[in-house]
Amino acid sequence: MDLDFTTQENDFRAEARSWLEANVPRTPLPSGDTREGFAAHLEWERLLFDARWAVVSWPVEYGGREATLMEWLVFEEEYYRAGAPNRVTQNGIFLLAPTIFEYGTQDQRDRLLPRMAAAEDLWCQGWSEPDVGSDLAGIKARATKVDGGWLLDGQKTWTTRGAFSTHLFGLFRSDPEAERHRGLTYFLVPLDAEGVTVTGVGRLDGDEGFAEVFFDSAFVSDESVLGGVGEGWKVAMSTTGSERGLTLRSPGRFMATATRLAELFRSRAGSADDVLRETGVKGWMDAQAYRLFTYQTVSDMVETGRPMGVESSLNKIFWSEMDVRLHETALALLGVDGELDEGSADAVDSGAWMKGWQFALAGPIYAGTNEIQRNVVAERVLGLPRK
Amino acid sequence: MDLDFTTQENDFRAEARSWLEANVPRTPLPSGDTREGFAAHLEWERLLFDARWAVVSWPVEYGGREATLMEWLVFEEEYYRAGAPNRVTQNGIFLLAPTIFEYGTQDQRDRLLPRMAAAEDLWCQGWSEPDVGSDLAGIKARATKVDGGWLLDGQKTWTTRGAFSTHLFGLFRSDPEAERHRGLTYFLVPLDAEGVTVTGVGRLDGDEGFAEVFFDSAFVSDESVLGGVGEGWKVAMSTTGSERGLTLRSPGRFMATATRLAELFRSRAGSADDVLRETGVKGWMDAQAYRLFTYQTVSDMVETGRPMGVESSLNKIFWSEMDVRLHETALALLGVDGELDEGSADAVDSGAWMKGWQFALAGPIYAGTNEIQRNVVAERVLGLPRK
Amino acid sequence: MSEMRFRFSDEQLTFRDAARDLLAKECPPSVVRAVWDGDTAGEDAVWAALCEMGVVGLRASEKHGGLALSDLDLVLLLREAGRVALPYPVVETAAVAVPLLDEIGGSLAAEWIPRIASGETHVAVGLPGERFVPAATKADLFLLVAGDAIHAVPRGDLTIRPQVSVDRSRRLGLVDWAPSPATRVAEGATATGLTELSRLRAALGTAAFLLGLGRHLLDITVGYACERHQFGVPIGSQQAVKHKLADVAVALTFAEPVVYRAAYSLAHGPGLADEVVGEGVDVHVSMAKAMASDAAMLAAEHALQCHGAIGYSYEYDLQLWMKRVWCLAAAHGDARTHRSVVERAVLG
Amino acid sequence: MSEMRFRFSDEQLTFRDAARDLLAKECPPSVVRAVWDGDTAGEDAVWAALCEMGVVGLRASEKHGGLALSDLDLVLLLREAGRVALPYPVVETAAVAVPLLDEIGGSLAAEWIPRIASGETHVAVGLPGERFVPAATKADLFLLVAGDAIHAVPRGDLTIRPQVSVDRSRRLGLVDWAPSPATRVAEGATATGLTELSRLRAALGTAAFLLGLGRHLLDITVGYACERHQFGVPIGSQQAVKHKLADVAVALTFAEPVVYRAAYSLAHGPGLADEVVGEGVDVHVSMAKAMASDAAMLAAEHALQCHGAIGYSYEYDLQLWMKRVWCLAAAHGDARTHRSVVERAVLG
Repeated sequence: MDLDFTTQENDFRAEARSWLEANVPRTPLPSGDTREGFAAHLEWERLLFDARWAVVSWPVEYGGREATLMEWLVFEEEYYRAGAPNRVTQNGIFLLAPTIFEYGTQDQRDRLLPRMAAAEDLWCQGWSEPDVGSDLAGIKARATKVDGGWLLDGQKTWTTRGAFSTHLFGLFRSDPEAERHRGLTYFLVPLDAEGVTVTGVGRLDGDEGFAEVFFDSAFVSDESVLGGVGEGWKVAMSTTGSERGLTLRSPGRFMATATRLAELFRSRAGSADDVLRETGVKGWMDAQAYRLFTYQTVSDMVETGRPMGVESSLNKIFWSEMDVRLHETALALLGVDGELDEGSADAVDSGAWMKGWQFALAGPIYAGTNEIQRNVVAERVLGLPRK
Repeated sequence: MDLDFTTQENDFRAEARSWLEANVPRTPLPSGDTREGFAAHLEWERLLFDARWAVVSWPVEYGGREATLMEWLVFEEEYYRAGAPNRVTQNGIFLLAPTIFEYGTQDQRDRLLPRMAAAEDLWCQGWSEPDVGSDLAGIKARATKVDGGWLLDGQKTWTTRGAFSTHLFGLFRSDPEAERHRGLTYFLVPLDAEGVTVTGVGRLDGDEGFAEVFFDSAFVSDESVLGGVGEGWKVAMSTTGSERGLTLRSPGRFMATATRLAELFRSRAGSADDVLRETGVKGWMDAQAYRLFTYQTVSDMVETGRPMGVESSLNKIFWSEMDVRLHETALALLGVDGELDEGSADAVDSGAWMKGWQFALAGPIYAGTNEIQRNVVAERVLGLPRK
Repeated sequence: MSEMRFRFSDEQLTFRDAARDLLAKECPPSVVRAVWDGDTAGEDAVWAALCEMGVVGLRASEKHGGLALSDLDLVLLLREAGRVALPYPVVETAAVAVPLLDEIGGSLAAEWIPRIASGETHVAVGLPGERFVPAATKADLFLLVAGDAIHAVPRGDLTIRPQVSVDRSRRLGLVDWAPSPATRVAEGATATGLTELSRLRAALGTAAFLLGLGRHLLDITVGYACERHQFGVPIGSQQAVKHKLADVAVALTFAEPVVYRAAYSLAHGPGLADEVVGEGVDVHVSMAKAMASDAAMLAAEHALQCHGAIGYSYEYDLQLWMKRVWCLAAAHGDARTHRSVVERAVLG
Repeated sequence: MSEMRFRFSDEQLTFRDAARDLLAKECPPSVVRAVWDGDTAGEDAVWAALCEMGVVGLRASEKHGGLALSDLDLVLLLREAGRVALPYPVVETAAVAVPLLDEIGGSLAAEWIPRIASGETHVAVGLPGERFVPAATKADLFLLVAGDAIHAVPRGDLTIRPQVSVDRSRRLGLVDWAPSPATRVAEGATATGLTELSRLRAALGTAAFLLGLGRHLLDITVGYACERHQFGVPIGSQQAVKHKLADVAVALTFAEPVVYRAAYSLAHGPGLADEVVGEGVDVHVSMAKAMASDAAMLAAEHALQCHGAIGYSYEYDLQLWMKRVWCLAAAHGDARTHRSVVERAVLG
């Protein structure tokens, strides 16, 4: 065990920090889940890409730096510490890209990844459907084989930032005879294809963050299939693994939240009783524990070569509930000031805690509710019987 | 609404208080779940009976005072406030007696109730069996009809204070063809009958509080059937209703615990931080809420005449978890002194909190685990689907 | 009746049922949502109906056209207002401002109470510790506390800086004003006593409103869990959903009598003699607000969790109740603050 | 290796596996239960085997016959001792007394360490804040703190008032003794520093032991839930049981790296530079003890709940682990006490 970063890692951190200090916008961008905010975020994404910070762990030819996993964690810590904008490209970069690296053809990689890194193609995910929710095996949207490609029909819902994206990835039922998780195929769909309609839906915090996507005999080419016809379930599981695992929720994000919470405590020392302080320190300790767990896991992956497994469900439960508690504590500390929203004249930190609280509340719900994750932990980590 | 007690209620309280002050043993009796302690408790029970405080709500001819439900609550408050001994007769008086009042023949009532009130007959319950637990419908112990009576075979387990009791009440399968909750009969069994063997089993706190009872062609008369052959399920449900409902866990008990906890806080003011004080006051508030809820429920029963219904499951969840938290808080306040048990030279309050904690831990488990109670609340109070 | 009795009278229950029917009819979610969007026509209609029913003037004495009823008579009605998430600040108006004006009396009461109770005009209240005044833009008269005096300030004598609450129907404002002898309507010990009483009434009324919000959240979540299917079965057949909702039912069920007892204490003084600790009305009210806030917050958290993604959508009505819970759990003292009142009384 | 590395070495993992095998063989529940009944033959045999393996003298320098290894090398072994609920106070002996004697040095260390590390004699430790000394009746030498001095007191120079812990294997004693120049072995700043270090080691070692206790409680409860049937299905197929055990798995999984990092900090100083707040070793140890105590308490609570009545029986082994958790969660600073250390460092 050697918990001191190497010179190389420290140099990497220093370079990232200095670039971020010079380039992160001084005033926070408007929410990336509104139409105006999204445009501002795209500018930021392209700035990141030009400086080769958009996809640090990717090969150089796709715009990356071939950073190690440890370096990626370091970068994320610096990114969130600097208060840099949320990544509106995250569905592509963190969810779809690992799947393309694993299942894509060389042509798909060369064609799709550089445009994704440069924020030219903007990807949203199409998992949920009306009456399907977290039960991916119940998917009803259909793909029908035609000459040279497929016709897509059906509806996807709760598609994050779908209204601002250019492409969608998701599962369609390519074999109408097959049931549940058989007969599904993973498609990569341009949203400007004929027969595709995207409708924005409001989110808890009022932003148009969701979309419904309708497919009415929309034609896509054979090259739109990722990982083989009928292999959709297997391919998708690798993507949802990413979503629930390490990649989407790096500890840097929660460390930054915990640090801001500690600052809030220091700045409002008079209004924090000991009970609230204990809640605050619990949240801070949890963020630390999450960081330590992540470094431990990554060390193990590096040394043994084994990928992140089913224990990512433990991860998801922990970070999502911690994030809720961190924000809840901040709001309790703000007292009657807590209910003020973005744009309110007297809101503390421009209402960021209330905004973040509403965002955090989605954590235990999305990417498989925490109830489902607890079943997964019980059955697949602990070995309890399914039914 | 009139939350002031009437003159009659206040007089009743004063009489109870003055008798208890004069008669409650100055030093706590040894645990009633040990052989020596049980004998000491029997003496107390007979003292109570002679002063007509053993069964205050019963008819005068059975040893009671025909007290109202409100007066019974008042008596219980005074009983626990006085620090009077736990009732080793409670299984009979609080669980079996209501069933005998409802389903017994006049002969059974006249024969059994006075002896029960006087602690001459000591009743234990025979619900659980090996591999049955809370699932009463899975009972396997058998009753076979013979001339003039029945032969009992099988095993009952987790029988509280069974080793010190004289009689057992419980369900036996009288129709071997019937399944689940059909074909069960409720029997009243003298433990000195030939073919009955009782074996003591140790409990968490070391006391011999449990017993296993074995039946090997034990003969009981036809008069031992309570409420009709094959009617056992219906009859038993009325008893378990009592156990889970108002009667066994009167608010006086928890008010007394909460008050002792508040005194512990006052006496150890230096070692209680604000976090612990908040936990303590939550417990105290819960005990108050339980008292208020009970008075509200009883007022409703008195005015409308309707019996306590399925909401008794709400009750059971609330008091059992509150009782655990009250004791947990006391132990936290005691710090490194908390682990000292009864009989330890330097134990605070003779180790009563550690003893009480272990007793409290049984609350969420016995009489239908709280998981089952939550299902009952969800399905029968809220109307959620069974499966 | 020769027994202690913890039960509302038939008159009180009848009044509650009438208010429930009226609110169910006049205040559907569309009315609440309209207020979010700045359209108060529906709200004005509900308010007029409540005024006509006597709810708003319930606490005023008869000489001011009120029903001369008590906090105990009002508590069930406020719970009903919570069930429909009434967007109007009914607690501050009917439970706080009206009795306060009545107790101050004189020409102030004679002039304003009938107009407030009839819905002709609106009143707002600014108590110590509450930085923002709900529905500030709507009010014609402001009852404000400065030091040890209470002031009645007309709309024209102050400026309002509007604030955006996460619950848009709150329409909060920060009030900027200067106390003057002309606006002072009570001072010294009288004012201090009335201010304390107003704080207790605001906390209790909010607790009752929170019970209603929580109960509605439980009801709609049970409904959703029965209808919504996943993996081929209603999600309400899952044990995790059942247990979450059972916990909400437990929390609300045991908070309710605590709120009603506090209302009794305010109206008639502490009953249930022979309590172990001699607590006063303030302790009873603090217990009520603490337990109601916690129960409603639990109801909101579990409602969202059981609804999943649809509960997270702006178009779905769940958020109207949930966000109100977030705001009111903090308003007029949050659970921690009120528990500390009880703590000082009980633990020393 | 050109990367930061949060992973035990192969040597450390091999040592752990060897200790696990030895303990599984030598310390079944019957040995623990025997100690409850006053029969220590089994305990003595396990202890001798651990001494032979080098676990007890692991922290001693080579000149005293030790392995000269660090707290980081010991931490996994203490976790293994927790898994079998080893009845001997291994933390106080191997993690606290041995390095303390080694650091005091001189004839005290030369005389006692080899005898302790070989199991020939026994040592007990009394740190400030710990009223009772575990296995006091077994010890020949007592290391005790009085004021700013550390004393080494032979058995003959003190009296012991035995106490009954809910965990009978604790064999607690209240030690009555009088400090004298003859017993003083360190004083002033040296003693204060060593006392503080001993407290950190005791807290960390107990945290590691608690992780083992908690993991075993989880394991046996999973086993029970798979085997035990109710209503025709294994109780482990119920969602309520699944979620309780998943919560325990989460709590233990995230407490583990916190404990290991604290061990690293004690052995090598705080690593993982660029932390937001510059915390020291004391904060790391306090985080470890707080999180391990909470996780183990949760494991005990849910284990009992999932077992139902059988877990409540004296004859069933669950209680041996559960009661140890109750005691050790409070020993050497409970979760609240340790969180307040972190709180002062982080929140100011």
